[in-house]
Amino acid sequence: MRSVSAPAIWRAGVLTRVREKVPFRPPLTALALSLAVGALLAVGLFDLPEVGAAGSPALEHVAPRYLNDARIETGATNATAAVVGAYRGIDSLLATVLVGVAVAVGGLVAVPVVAPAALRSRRRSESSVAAPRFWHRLEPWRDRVDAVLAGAAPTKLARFLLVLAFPLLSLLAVVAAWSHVDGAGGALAAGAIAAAGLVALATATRLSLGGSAMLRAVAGSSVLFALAVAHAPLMEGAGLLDFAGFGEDFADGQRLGIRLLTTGLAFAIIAWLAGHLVTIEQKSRP
Amino acid sequence: MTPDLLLFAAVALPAFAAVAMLVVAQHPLARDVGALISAVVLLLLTAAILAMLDPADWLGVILAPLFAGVPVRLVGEPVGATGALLASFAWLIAVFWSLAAPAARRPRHPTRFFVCGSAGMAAAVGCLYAGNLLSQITFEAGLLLATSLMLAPSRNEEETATHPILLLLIAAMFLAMVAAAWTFLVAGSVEFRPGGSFAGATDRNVAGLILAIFALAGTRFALLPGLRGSLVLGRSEVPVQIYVATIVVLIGGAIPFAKATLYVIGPATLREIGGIDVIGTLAIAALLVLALRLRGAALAERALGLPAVQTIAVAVTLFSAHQAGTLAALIVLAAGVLAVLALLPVVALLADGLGPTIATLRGEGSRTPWLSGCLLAIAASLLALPPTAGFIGTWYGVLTTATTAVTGPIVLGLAPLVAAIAVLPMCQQLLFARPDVSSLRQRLPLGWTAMLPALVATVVLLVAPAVIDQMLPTFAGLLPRGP
Amino acid sequence: MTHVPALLVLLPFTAAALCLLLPIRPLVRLFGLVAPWVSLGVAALVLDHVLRVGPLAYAFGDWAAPSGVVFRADGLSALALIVTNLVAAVLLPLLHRDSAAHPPGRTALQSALALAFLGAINGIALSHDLFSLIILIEIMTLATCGLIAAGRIRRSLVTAFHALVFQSTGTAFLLMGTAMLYARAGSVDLLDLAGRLAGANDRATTIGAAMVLLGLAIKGGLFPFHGWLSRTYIDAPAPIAAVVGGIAPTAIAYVLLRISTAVLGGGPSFLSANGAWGLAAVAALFVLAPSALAALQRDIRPVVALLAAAHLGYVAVGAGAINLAGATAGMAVIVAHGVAVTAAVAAIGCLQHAQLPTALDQLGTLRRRSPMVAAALACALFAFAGVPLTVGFAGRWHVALGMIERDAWAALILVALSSGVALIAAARVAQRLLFGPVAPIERPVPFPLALSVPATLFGLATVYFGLNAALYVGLADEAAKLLMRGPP
Amino acid sequence: MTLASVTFHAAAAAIFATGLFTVIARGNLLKKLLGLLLLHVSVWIVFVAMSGTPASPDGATIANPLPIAFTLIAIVLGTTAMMVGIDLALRIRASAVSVEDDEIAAHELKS
Repeated sequence: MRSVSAPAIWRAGVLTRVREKVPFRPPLTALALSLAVGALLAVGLFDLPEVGAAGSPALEHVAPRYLNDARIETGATNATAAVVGAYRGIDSLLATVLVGVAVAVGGLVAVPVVAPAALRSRRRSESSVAAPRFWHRLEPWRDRVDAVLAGAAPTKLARFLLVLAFPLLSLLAVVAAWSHVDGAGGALAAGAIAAAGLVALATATRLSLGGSAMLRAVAGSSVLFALAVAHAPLMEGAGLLDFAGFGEDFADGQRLGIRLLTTGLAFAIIAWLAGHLVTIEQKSRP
Repeated sequence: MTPDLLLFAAVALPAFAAVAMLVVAQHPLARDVGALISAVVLLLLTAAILAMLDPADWLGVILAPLFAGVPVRLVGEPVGATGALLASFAWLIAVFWSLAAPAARRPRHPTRFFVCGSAGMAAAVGCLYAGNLLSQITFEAGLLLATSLMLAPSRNEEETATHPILLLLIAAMFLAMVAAAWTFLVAGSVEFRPGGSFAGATDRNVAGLILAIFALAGTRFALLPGLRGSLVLGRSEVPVQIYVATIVVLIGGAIPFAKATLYVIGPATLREIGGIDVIGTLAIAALLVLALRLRGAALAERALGLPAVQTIAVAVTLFSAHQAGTLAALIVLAAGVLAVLALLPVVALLADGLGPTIATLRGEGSRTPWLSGCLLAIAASLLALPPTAGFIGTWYGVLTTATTAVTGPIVLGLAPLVAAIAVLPMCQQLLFARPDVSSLRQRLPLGWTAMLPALVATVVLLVAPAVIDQMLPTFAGLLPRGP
Repeated sequence: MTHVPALLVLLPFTAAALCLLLPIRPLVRLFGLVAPWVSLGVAALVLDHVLRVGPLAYAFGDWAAPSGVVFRADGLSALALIVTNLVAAVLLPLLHRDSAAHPPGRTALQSALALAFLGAINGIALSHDLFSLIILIEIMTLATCGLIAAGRIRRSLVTAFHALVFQSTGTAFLLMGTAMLYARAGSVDLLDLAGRLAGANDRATTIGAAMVLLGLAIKGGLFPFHGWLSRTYIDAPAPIAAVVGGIAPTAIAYVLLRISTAVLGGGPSFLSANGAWGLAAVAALFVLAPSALAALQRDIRPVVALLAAAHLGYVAVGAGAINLAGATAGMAVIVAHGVAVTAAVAAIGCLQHAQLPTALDQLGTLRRRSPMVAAALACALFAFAGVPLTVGFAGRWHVALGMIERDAWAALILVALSSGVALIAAARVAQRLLFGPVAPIERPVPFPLALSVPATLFGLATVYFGLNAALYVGLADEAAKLLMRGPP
Repeated sequence: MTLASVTFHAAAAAIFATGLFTVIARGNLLKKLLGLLLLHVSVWIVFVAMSGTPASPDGATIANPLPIAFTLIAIVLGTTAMMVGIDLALRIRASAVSVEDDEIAAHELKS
């Protein structure tokens, strides 16, 4: 997901960029404050047990159970998946809800379409503030990159690269998902990568992917799906998120539950990111 | 009409009157009549409560279940009841003045004065009848708010002028709250009960600290002698002066302190705390500073310095708080309140007619016989000359405090001298200085109505000794008997 | 009763997801109206159960505490639950009565956010797992930001952005502190943490605790970090400002109280380490400074924002005096905060909505316009100042008890001082409200129901709860006893 | 103190400080968001560092799953906040004149 959020912010930067002002005086208080916090943090962090040191509390208290018994207790081949899906299933459920909230907020503050040309003209009118000379020299290049990334005039090279990116990224996603089939991390990574691929495709071939509304619906339904999965055990009298009853035996049910839950999370993330990026992408069309 | 109902009425009536006057603010006549009637009825109520006191068991009424086991409670007991009577009389005089005085001397914002004053009276009466420390603080907060609303006009310079007083009052309230909290931790209860709840509950140091905090809060630091703000009241209207000086500062400070010492700390603990000489020395120092302040002051300021003097005297008398001590303190308080009450209008009228400083009084006594007579009577009482109320108070005070410590009598002897510094020059100028014939003056623009409040107050001051003599035995029976 | 702690959190989320999926007006309206009241009723049931039977625990997926996530309802949780739900039940159903609060056609999304907010505050009150707590807080944050941004006012967008940046920074602090505490204790369950951190006084634990508390202070809008909250009061649509200011800081204050008292109380809390002086510093920073600033303002909105921040500071002070009275004080302050802030912010909202002047010297107009709202505003401010017979007094009283018990005299003096200053600030406003000049109003704009009703109700509540504070002080006392007993 | 822990922790502290500085000092809304991302990234680093386990004799080391799980969820937290921030910034950009704090303020004053 980091892999997606970075280009996302760059894209947003393309849309909204006015050159950042040179602060008139160095913000000393901010500097002092952040340095103080950083120093404090460093003191605290260096006091923590060594990375990978045996006998650190992080490994002593609850970790052994996850490391040794997860396979038997949850049937998940991947301890992380067991933690994310079973032991702390509520966390991933809440994370799914969080994504749903983000989707709702995104819908509430949908951006009205503004053509980059208009933006650029506006920007020119604003760019009164003097920027450092170094950036002046880079100016033409920046505009060219803007043009490509904003989809204003995608050069052939850019199109080719982007079209090429889609199958590669989807392949990567499949690999990531397949590599640890139960791995919640795998699901997340697959989701992120797939979303990136979708965006690349959308950028290259002015494909609208049904717009952001459809994707928002997908995200919402996957949130609902995850919630339903969480509530399902109530049917057979078990507690929430107690997936033991799903399969014929304990571990089997747990495994199924974990997969369903993490799938819900992953799909929510895919749909949300893709919808988000596609919205930005569409806004950037002339 | 049952006693507890009376108690409730004594608090509810002024509060209701305040709201009513705020509602009918558009109709001045209704407002003024309402104010006067409510003040009179309040006086009658407090008198009735004082009349039907019962030493055996205090009648009480619960207003609100504040915390579990610590309700807002009113009880009728002699000390508070006396204070309430005095306060309601002072309020009556203030209302009377603000209706009868010449237009120039009436409150600038009559609605604000009547509304805040009535609300403040409700709070003050509640504070005096309070059944435990928490209720006392509660009503004290109400009194403080009403006073601050009354003292802070919209115009800023005056607002800032009265800030010192407000700050002192706020500090006093929170000191009282701290003392109450500490008492709650130490004694496990904040209820008022004869003999106090401290006996054996804690060591004398903690008890002494709590007592000191109570003393600071109760005397309002004697309005910090030398504080600009304590005299700045001179700039505000006479009824406001009366209300603040007598009700808020003198009565509202001394009586709660008296109740705290009597009913929470208790005579026995008081005696083992001791340290009267420390307090006495502090009091003497304060009196001397006050004397220095008062020497060159203008007329109104001289009058306004006196509440501090009286407060100090009352506080010191209270420290020897077995039965007679409380009695003496009450008498000193009554004498001081009545004197100040009479003095403020008289001085205001004099300043009004003749001029704000002493020099302008020169030899005008012949033209203002009534005011001069009042002034003489008040001065006599302030100087503790027999047979005035002041004399009785000082007499009993000296008798009692002499049994416990040396400083007591000194303070009680010093107080009249400081008062003399404030008042005697007025009389001297007014009566014996030769009038300068160079400037011909018009006669004083004073009618009877204007002088009436002053006259009433003076008459009451004069008849007070007889009343006190009559009530002494009853009070001796009423007051909780110390060990 | 067994599943209630979980359903109280998850059902609102489900309703939110439904609103997101099927934006059918009647369905959305139904959820928006019914859900908060149902939640309030269930919260009352939980409180009753806690009082009669005892704490109520729910382990998700049947995984026991240290390795699983457990929601637990003890006295403190039940109290916070009832307070936040009380405010939410009055405010949330009125949200979409206000036209300015949501753009047309987006009602469904807004209701979804409101429902998510409801579930989040329930979860915050119930969760006993630090990490789930953080996720729930983040859900609440995003929901509030979305609600703020939904306003038609353009400034509200900027306000929402700043709220987001502030709060997300707070989240980062929280997460970092959680990481360090976890590295020390090996788990994130609150009770377990309390047990394993007891007596630990090394640098990592202390700094981790500091990070957690700092993050909570940022998210709760305590004094130096109150900027985003006051901006919200000024720029967000008024009903939303009431929701954000009245509920969110209260919930955060609850978390602050629980963590600093029950989790770090026995352990590294630098307050307990540095004793009375640390407490005095906390009091000076969180309580005295904002009160003093509030006494200097010339506009009502900053006065309310600063006084509210100062009032919330008393939670930190009460929690800092790690004793029974202090914890009780914290809880009493939380109750008072929920009630008083809602009244004050709703009253301000009335002013802004009706385009009445908010400068102190022109407040008299409000008296003529609606005496009830004016009275509510005054009562709320006096409650902030801790005046007796208002809801604020119980907290002050117990703070004083706690300080004295702790022999923290400097802090006690500072607290008394700041109460006095706050009283001055409140009295200035009240004096203008009562006696200020009344400007003639041409074409008076009617106060929106979504504001005047909460203002009046909670204005009355400030006085009622002040008159018999026994209602919640006894409960807070019980909860505090349970809290101070520490981990079993 | 092993090189690994020094690197991890120093990096985390440095990144955190940088992020905090960016959030506080930078006026540009997107820079602020980048600062937020930095803050969260440093948290992720700390969690990942925590997931290290001593190498078992057969050389195969499995990470401590709990911090990994925390990291995953924390990533969701940070990214949602940042994406919502981007939404808001774009909306502000579309409605206001600029994404500079003070310019927005000035515009508000004018309008």
